[in-house]
Amino acid sequence: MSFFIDENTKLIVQGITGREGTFHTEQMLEYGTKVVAGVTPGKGGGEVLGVPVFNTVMQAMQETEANATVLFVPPKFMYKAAYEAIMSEIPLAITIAEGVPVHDMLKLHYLAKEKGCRLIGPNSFGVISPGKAKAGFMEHRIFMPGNIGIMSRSATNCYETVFFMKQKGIGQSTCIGVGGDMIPGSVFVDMLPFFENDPDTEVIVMIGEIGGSEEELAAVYIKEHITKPVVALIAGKNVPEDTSMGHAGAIVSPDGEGSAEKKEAELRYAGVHIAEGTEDLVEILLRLL
Amino acid sequence: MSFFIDENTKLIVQGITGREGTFHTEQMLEYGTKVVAGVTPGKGGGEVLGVPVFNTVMQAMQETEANATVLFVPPKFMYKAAYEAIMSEIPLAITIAEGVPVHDMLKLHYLAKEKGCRLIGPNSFGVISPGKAKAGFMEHRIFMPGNIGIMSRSATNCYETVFFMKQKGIGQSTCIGVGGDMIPGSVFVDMLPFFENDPDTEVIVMIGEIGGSEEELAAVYIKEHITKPVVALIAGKNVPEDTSMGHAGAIVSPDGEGSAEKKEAELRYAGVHIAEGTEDLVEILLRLL
Amino acid sequence: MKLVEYKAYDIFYKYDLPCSEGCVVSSLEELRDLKDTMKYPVVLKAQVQTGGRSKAGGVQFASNGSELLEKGEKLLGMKIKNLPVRIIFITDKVEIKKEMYLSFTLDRKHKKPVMIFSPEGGVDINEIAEKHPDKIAKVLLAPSKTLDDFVIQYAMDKTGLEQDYRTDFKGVCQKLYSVFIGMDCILAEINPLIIDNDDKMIALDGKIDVDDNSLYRHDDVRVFRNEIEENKLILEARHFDFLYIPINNEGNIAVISNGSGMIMSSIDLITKRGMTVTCALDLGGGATADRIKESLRIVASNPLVDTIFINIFGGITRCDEIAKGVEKGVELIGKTKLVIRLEGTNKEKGLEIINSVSGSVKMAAGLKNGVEILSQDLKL
Amino acid sequence: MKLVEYKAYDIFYKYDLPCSEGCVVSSLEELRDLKDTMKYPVVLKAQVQTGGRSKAGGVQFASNGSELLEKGEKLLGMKIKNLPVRIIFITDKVEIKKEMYLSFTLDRKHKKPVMIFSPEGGVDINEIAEKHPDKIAKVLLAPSKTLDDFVIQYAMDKTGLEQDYRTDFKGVCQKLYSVFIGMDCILAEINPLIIDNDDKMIALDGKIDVDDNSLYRHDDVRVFRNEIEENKLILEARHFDFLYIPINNEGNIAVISNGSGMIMSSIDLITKRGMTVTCALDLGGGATADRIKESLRIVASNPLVDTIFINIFGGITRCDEIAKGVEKGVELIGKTKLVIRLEGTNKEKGLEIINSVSGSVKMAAGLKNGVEILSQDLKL
Repeated sequence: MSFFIDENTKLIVQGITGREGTFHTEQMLEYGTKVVAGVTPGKGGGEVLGVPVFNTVMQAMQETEANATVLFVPPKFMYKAAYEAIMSEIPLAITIAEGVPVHDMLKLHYLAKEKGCRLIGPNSFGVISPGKAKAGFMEHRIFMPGNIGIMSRSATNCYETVFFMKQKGIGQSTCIGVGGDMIPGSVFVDMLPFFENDPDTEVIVMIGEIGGSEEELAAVYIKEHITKPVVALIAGKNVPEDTSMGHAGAIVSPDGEGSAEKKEAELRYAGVHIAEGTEDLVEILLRLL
Repeated sequence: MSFFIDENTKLIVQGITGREGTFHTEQMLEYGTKVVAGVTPGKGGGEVLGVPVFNTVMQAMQETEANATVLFVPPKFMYKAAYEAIMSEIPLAITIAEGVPVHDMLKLHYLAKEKGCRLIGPNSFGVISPGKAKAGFMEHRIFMPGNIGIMSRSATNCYETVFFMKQKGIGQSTCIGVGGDMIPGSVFVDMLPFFENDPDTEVIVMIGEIGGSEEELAAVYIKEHITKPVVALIAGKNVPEDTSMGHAGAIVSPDGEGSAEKKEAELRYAGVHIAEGTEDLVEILLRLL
Repeated sequence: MKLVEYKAYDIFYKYDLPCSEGCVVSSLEELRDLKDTMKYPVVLKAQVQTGGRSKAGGVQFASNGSELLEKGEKLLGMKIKNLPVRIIFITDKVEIKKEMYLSFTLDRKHKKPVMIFSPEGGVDINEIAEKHPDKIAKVLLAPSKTLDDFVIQYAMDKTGLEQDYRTDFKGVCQKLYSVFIGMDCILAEINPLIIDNDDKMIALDGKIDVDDNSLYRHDDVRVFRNEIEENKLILEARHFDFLYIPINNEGNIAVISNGSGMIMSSIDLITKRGMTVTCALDLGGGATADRIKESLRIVASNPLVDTIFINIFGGITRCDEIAKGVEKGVELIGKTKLVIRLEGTNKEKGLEIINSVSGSVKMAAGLKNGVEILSQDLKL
Repeated sequence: MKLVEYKAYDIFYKYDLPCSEGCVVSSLEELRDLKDTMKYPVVLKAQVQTGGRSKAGGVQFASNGSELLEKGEKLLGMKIKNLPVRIIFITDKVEIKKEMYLSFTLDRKHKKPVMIFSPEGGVDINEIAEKHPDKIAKVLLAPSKTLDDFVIQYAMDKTGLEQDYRTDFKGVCQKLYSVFIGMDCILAEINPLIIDNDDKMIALDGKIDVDDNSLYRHDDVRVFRNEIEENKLILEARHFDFLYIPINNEGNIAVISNGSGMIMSSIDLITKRGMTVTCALDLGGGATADRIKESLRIVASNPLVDTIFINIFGGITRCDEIAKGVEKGVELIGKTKLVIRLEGTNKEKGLEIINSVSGSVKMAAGLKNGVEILSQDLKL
């Protein structure tokens, strides 16, 4: 039993009738995920790939006992769809969209906390517990079951890491895309207790990047509460200050806040292994296992 | 150390410059309560009875390290004042006003829960831990230190009970007025765990009345979690249905919801001792001690 | 306070809910003036602050002017549950294709507003719940100024309301929710919410219960509350900031106290001893002698009352003020007997004053003792 | 995106913030037309998308028409940090009694909006924090549409702003907060917020940084973003839904990849080997061959670029599409060298296509290997 999703998770796909939604529903079903319902307002009553479609999350939950939702919804409509999911008291909501306005996320971040919903993303590849289930768009063929827990702000750096891991025969317990935005629903420090308590996870990998304070907050938590080894990679050390790299969150302030140097220093102080790059990260893992 | 207020509590009085506020501040100071600040918007910079007055709860907290507030504010202004206290992240707010609109309380009830503020009242006499401190308007001379924890929807029924207790030499650990409104900030079931965990409390007294479901909810909780003896009084059994008794919450629906019979039955089932009246209640206590 | 139909309609109009046109009539003269301007058939509905109107014949139809006068006269002469019909509300008679139920109220247990909808309306909601449990949607709502679309959609899908009605239904839901929030309602109900033969959605009857504590921000309702109050003692008490509560249509005892809880406890103990409280009066906190005098006068003017039980546990209220009030009031209450129990602030002073009062005043040593004295008196 | 002063002013006007009157001028002709209508003295401020304007002489004063022309001409001819001054913003010269600082921004660590106020403004906020730490109020706010009164009052009391300014200050705070929320700001700043000799509060200079992801709901800002963009490659890339990122003013390598994280990793490793990336282009997900062709053309048109590193880890993006794009694009990039690393979906098909491409194309077996090839090339 993995902590967020596994073979028993009953998943809703919001935006299932869209191009992306339908395609990835097929992928998720193929991987074995129990997609029990789709939600698209106005398309209720239909079916997509044999999955019943409802107008509302509330009805989908009531009729299918769904306990998680993944949102394949464009950034413009993400707020409304996530708001509905949270207000319907779904325990887990995973948002994929890239380019969600930060003020929308500000509101959702709080709403989710208040209503007790675990909100992952946006700008996330989703969550996968290899061999059990996936909720998101990650290329699942490169993942394999194992004992490494990964949380990553970047999809591509996570893929790269997982790809090299597979070449070395190392698998993953659970991989979580926390997303590259400024105010994500959940951040590293929110994920750490889950990995720490997860019997399937032996080593925790944190793929961070410049900008914000999430790695620093994680460092404080790791020092105090985490007993498992942690390996971290901070991408973007050679990106100049005040330059936006596409990820809304990956920006170093003119005053130096969010710099890779600071992050690496604090992580090192917390006993975290720092990797230079994805291949290096996998070599550190090999030494640790 | 009592669980809500004691000799170390640093109390703010909101509305300290009003007639009631000033009078009861004097009473509370006399009783030994540490009233460290008053708040009245527009009166900041002054003093009342030697207590400094601030314009905002936020500043009062910052300058005095206050950790609780009691609101002597008319019902019209209660929402705004309680909202400010909650948003300023005070851990405990006690509201006295009678006649607060129920829609105001609906909002405050949730806001307090979301922000982690323990909101007591409105329409409450306050909280007293005899011999230590009081925050509210209760006639403190009738209280005395002891091992009975009391929570009451009614002020007068609580006074009456406490008065008889004193005649028999029984004192109280903590007495809480949860108030007689339809949607109070806190209800019986919220208070029970505090009394259960309070080493100073040996018996719990619950003074309820007709209307609502708070006694029923408490019964369920008591059956499962409370090990201490509980004595309950339900006032209003001989009041006809659909008749408002002044307490906004004390009304039995035409369909019988909120009737004393139902409450007493469920409490009895949970092993609670049912008293016929206040004097009877004290006799039960005498037998239990 | 519960608003009678035409007042609820006033609010529905204000919030732009779809209602059939209506007018209010309180005399035969008005009916005569109106009868030729009406578009028949019409419905005449008696406006009384109580339920069970239809069964009592309070709803009549008229298909022409003479019927209008005939039915109107009949209604204006009748009483429903002892309340005289003073006002008739006249609206177009609508052809009904479908009757539905919609309300917003407070769920005290969950401490949330709740929306209740059924496409099978027209009768009491408890009856609907019994007959068509699958045709009811009950949705707990987060306290908010607006009603979320998905809640409305859920209610439709859950009960199977046709999508064709979506736009109209959404409008009605949002507007009724605005009434609920904007008017500080304990209940805002449309029953029946109908669909007529032209497929239009219309609120045919409404109930609104406004939170008494919020009336300071609803002037029109507050004024109306006094206008419609039939019980003069309630009005008089309100004038002095007291709460007068009629308890039973029989009995001979009035209870005066300084708090709702104490009044309930008094009633409980008195009833237990086989006596009946007919009314009670809550002084609230801090009453002065002059006001207390008035409270005695008010309850004594209820012809059923022959005994007044004053039960005071003084905190803010001072016992000497109570006693002075009794001293002044005792001449206003004629032969009405008085049993007084005083406890709390300035008790001794109070007792001293009471002892000097002549007339049928008995002191009680406590609540239980007071009830005992009452029961002894009764036996005399 | 950061808005230059006169655009921030546009928004301030719209939200009714107190500003001094101003006009925008972009040529000497316009200045000549205006010079006799001005109320002197005035301030001329160069409008460039960068900081440090005052120090560079970008702010000038004129007390009459001939000075206006003289100073205007000077400004319109200058460059600030390599950016030509194309627009001047002219406003009344105000007599300043007091300079203050006010801003709303996002506190990423606490994930809340934060209000920062100091009655000691005019300079950089970090400077204020250093010189007058007791004169700064920083208040974390709950995400909400409106700013609570008590927050404003707290900021005043904390910093000792005189109560006389309360009404004006409250208005300015609420309006600037409305800008912050209404315009989806990362930063909404007034510095200095001044009090003039008539005790009026005026926003003398403003900075607004609008969240790029919100531009779909702010048409005017989106259009303006394209108007002011000096870098043609950014505009061209935007046209194809790519993100072109200038990294360094030197270097010879361009990185093309399908994700922000991968681009950063590539830059890190390349830099570590002593090479310099001058620009990068993010394809995003699922690029087609035609679009990939364009991406090559765009980065190659940067005269500094002599080597393009394409680093693809295909998920949604398919390697064969990348390869086809390279096939089509290779003739558009002249002598620019290409190093390609393909991994993921349809990798084999992609490799096949690449192998058939003539020209200076090298395949890498992975990211590290790719960087090695780059560094070998450099040594040649």
